[in-house]
Amino acid sequence: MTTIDTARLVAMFAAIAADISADRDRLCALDGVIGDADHGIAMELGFAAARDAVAGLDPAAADPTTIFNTAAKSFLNAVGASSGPLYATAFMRAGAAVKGKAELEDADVVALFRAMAKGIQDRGKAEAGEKTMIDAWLPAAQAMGDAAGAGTDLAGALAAAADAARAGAEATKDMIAGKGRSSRLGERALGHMDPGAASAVTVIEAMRRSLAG
Amino acid sequence: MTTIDTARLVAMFAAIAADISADRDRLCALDGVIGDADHGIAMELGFAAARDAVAGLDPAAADPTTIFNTAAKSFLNAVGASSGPLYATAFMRAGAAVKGKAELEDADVVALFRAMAKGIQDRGKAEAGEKTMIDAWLPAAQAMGDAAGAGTDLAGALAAAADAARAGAEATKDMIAGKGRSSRLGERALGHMDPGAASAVTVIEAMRRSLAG
Amino acid sequence: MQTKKLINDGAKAVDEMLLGVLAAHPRHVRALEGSPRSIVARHAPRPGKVGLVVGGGSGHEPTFLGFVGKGLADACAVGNVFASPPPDPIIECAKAVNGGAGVLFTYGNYAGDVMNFDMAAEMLAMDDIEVRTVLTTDDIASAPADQRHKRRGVAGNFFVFKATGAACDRMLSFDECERIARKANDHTFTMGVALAPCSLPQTRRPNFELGEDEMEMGMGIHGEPGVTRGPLKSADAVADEIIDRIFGEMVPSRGDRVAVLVNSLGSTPLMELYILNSRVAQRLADAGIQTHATWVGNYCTSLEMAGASITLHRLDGELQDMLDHPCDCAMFRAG
Amino acid sequence: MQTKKLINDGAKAVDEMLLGVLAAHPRHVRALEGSPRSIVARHAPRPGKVGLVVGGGSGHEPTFLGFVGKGLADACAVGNVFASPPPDPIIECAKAVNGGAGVLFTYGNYAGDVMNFDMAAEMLAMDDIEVRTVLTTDDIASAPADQRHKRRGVAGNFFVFKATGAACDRMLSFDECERIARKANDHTFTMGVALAPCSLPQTRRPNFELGEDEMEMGMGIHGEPGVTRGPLKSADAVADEIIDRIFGEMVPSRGDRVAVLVNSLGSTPLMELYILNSRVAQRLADAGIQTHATWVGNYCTSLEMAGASITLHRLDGELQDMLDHPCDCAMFRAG
Ligand SMILES: Nc1ncnc2c1ncn2[C@@H]1O[C@H](COP(=O)(O)OP(=O)(O)O)[C@@H](O)[C@H]1O
Ligand SMILES: Nc1ncnc2c1ncn2[C@@H]1O[C@H](COP(=O)(O)OP(=O)(O)O)[C@@H](O)[C@H]1O
Ligand SMILES: [Mg+2]
Ligand SMILES: [Mg+2]
Ligand SMILES: [Mg+2]
Ligand SMILES: [Mg+2]
Repeated sequence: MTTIDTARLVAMFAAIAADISADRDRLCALDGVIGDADHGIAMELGFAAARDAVAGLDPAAADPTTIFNTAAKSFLNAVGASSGPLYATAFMRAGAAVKGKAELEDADVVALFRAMAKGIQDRGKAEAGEKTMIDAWLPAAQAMGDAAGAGTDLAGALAAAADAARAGAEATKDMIAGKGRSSRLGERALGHMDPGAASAVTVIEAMRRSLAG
Repeated sequence: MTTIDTARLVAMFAAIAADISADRDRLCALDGVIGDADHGIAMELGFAAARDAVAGLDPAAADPTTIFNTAAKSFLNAVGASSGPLYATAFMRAGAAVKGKAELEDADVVALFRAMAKGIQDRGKAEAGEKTMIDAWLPAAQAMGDAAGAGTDLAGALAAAADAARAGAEATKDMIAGKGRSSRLGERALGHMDPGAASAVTVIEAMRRSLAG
Repeated sequence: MQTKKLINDGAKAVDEMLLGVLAAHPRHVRALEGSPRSIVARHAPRPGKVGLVVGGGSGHEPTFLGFVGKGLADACAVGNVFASPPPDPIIECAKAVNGGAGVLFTYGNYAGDVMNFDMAAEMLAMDDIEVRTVLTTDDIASAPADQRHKRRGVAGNFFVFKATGAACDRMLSFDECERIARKANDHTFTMGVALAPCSLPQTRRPNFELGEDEMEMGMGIHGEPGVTRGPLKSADAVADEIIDRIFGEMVPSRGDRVAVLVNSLGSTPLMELYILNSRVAQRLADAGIQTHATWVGNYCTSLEMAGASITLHRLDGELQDMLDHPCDCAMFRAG
Repeated sequence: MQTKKLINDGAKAVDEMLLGVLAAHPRHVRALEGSPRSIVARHAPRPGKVGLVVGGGSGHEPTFLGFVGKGLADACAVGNVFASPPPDPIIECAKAVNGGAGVLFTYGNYAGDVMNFDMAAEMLAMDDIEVRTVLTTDDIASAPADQRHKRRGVAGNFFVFKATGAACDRMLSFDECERIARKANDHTFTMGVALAPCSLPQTRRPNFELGEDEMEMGMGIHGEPGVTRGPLKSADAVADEIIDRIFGEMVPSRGDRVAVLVNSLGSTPLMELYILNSRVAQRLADAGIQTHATWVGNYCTSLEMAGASITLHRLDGELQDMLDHPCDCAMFRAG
């Protein structure tokens, strides 16, 4: 078992930023169908800001909590929108969950996912099934905890999380929205994937690649 | 030689209105290239108003002058624009040229064309070659006078006028505009027929059919 | 193919716009030093006056920042295009306009705005600045009447801001200002229709698709889908459909008084708006409703979207008083 | 396929628009009985005051009729879309606002308008109403500087009307009003750029074609072609090109004062206009020119055309005084 140091976390933010940027136009198009067409822009802006901010930290002085808090603040200020407070809260909770650690062990990564999902939920008050990013983040965190509890290694648990996120995002197509812009659409939202759930898959997949050994 | 009574003149305005209406979109398109795309609308409006106004006159009481003056007024008030004063003046001069006549003889028709061309020129101050409707009306009036002077019958003289108008309109393609909206275009107006000259051909052709016994 | 825009760089559009606003309206607004997305009225703060902070995404100009000035909003927190501002500029706005009598946040009811403004309010509470929030929820197309709290805030913002700004300008108490803001919102009913999409400066792609002869009733001001899509109707039919729905909620009686806003979503020109207004005026007259004032033009836009919205603001003596109160803002004057 | 418009019938669009205008602005304007295309200010006529009549084709709203009101134009003769009004409504306007001190006609320099207004003036002369005419010729793209009299009047109308209206409102003599109108026009320089066409309500077809990434510099306000067509440029490049051309004519010196108008041709939104203005303001500052006032928005449109124009109005003490003179019109207020 290798541990994850701050450099790996910095690299993780760079990886997320790159993948989200590549995904930008698809996310805007998804948001265009049931929202205001800017989700890809918000996510790209947010993760670019987070990437730059954490890359600018003194690696010697920064611990994981600092990394996550820095990401939270920079993401929030670059974005606003819905994604800003949601991801900012996710990262602040992630920072709190790994408080005091110099490097992250497997169990910390599990805690991190759980904290992020919880943070998004606390901030946005969305329940599962309301067609939001929560429908990717909750099952991902759940699957990760289950896999880890069943003795699966980190790579396996992360893969389970990514799979669960994908399935969760897919499932948003059959949901009527209870939160966010599309909540005014009623049945017209049916058949369309929630953009926030779609981007959550991209984020979680990038985290998987970065954190799995 | 038959004479032209007021009923024939009323019918002539109906004929012009019908042909101009059928021509509306082409005239708008021509005006769109070097002007403001509304020439077909103005002409359609104007001749529809003239047609209705002269049709509303008491045929027993109306003489040709009344017909033309009524057409002038109704055309002008329906249209404004450039075409309004130009055609209104043309008709007022036509009315003056046939003053006192109960019916028109061949020579009156020749005078009518000359008066209309002169009216347009007096109102708009355009010279031949400035890429305006004058470049159809002047040669038409000239050809008509020449033909009549050479002893051609009315039908022949009207045909000569229509041919000259067509040639004149065609020639506007090679002109740089000196009057009207397209006069700010310089060389960019080259290659495009003047919409007012184009509509003059339609008007003159409808007059030819109506007046050539 | 990208849509055409007179911009330099999509990512810089909002900040460059703000430079242009500050250059054009130096007598009305300033940006806070160190917080360029906080636009504050020249005259603010005023001791003892409730501060009014509005805000939201960019792209709706003159909403929101155009309503900053004397007699209306004291400050505006400016977000990215169609995106709520983050808490920081909101916090700075609130601090800058705090006159010690409390700060009112009034903005459209969108998840993103609510989260960011609430975060700001929480942080301000730690600094002992009391903040209260009144959400605008005038878009009757966005939720049933019994779920008014779920509705979006759209062009009717204008009347809510106007009434609230007047209340604050008259130095009414925090309670009174809040009450008037809520009442103004309760008295405001809007519905819109879209004919063609807009495009974001960063993507320059149409943000939704509409068939060549289609329109969308109930379209939101960010291109969010509305309630129904159907063939393009005449101006009278559109006005009738909107007025019928508004009357269904407002339940007017003969002798009622209203103010009217016929608003362009961006590229629909004044000619079409006034044609709509001619029908609106006729419907109001037919119903025996008195029109106290009418505004027609670009008040709450969605960049260059084609379409319009109609808002009725039902007046009582108090709201009429607030509406008639003079204001002098960067992009709006009245009274 | 037809373009989409919120209208009922293209042939009735102008008259229905006027009904909507009258309904919205009853305190500012009225239509003359029997002459519905003559829109007259509520306060007019005023004995001893020079009457100011403006007018032109519809489709440029708020130009021309929106500038009718106290302190600006006394009346507006309204034509069909992009078509001069005929003499009759012009004559009725002149009669209605004649205060015995003469009537000034001020309008854009187009063949159609000139013929119709001149016919009206001739007929008014028979009624012993003295009329003088000042044509606006601010479009620097439409003819070389030595043929200023051939130029079109475009958005800079705004400043010429404003100065002239102020002069008339101050009860200056006919000579003085005319002199100030001519001076205001001489001090006004505009150039525009178009990104996409508009369409007439009667045809609902684009009135010109532009390539997907093209723009037209010097576009007229009726879709008449401009001076050059080329690839779409950045806002800064467009502003620079226009400002360079205006500076070439205006020949400013450090310390000069100007007023600025950044105008949308219809569908170009405020965000883009303010981005343009940010560059304009920078260019003026760099040249040591003081900006006395700036207006940004829809002032002289071409229905829903996409594009913008920039106008500089060079001030001296007198013109600044006229500009600052208050006015209160149907669609415009200042001072
Ligand atoms: N209350 C909420 N809880 C969780 N997620 C939410 C909530 N509201 C919105 N979202 C998510 O945010 C996404 C939209 O984000 P974005 O487009 O960036 O913001 P905005 O809606 O402000 O334009 C939605 O697809 C949804 O997944
Ligand atoms: N001074 C003039 N003399 C003669 N014809 C003119 C003059 N000015 C314009 N025209 C004619 O008017 C035509 C345009 O008419 P129309 O489109 O109805 O008016 P507008 O230019 O006002 O839109 C031009 O094609 C030209 O033939
Ligand atoms: Mg969005
Ligand atoms: Mg024309
Ligand atoms: Mg958004
Ligand atoms: Mg025209």
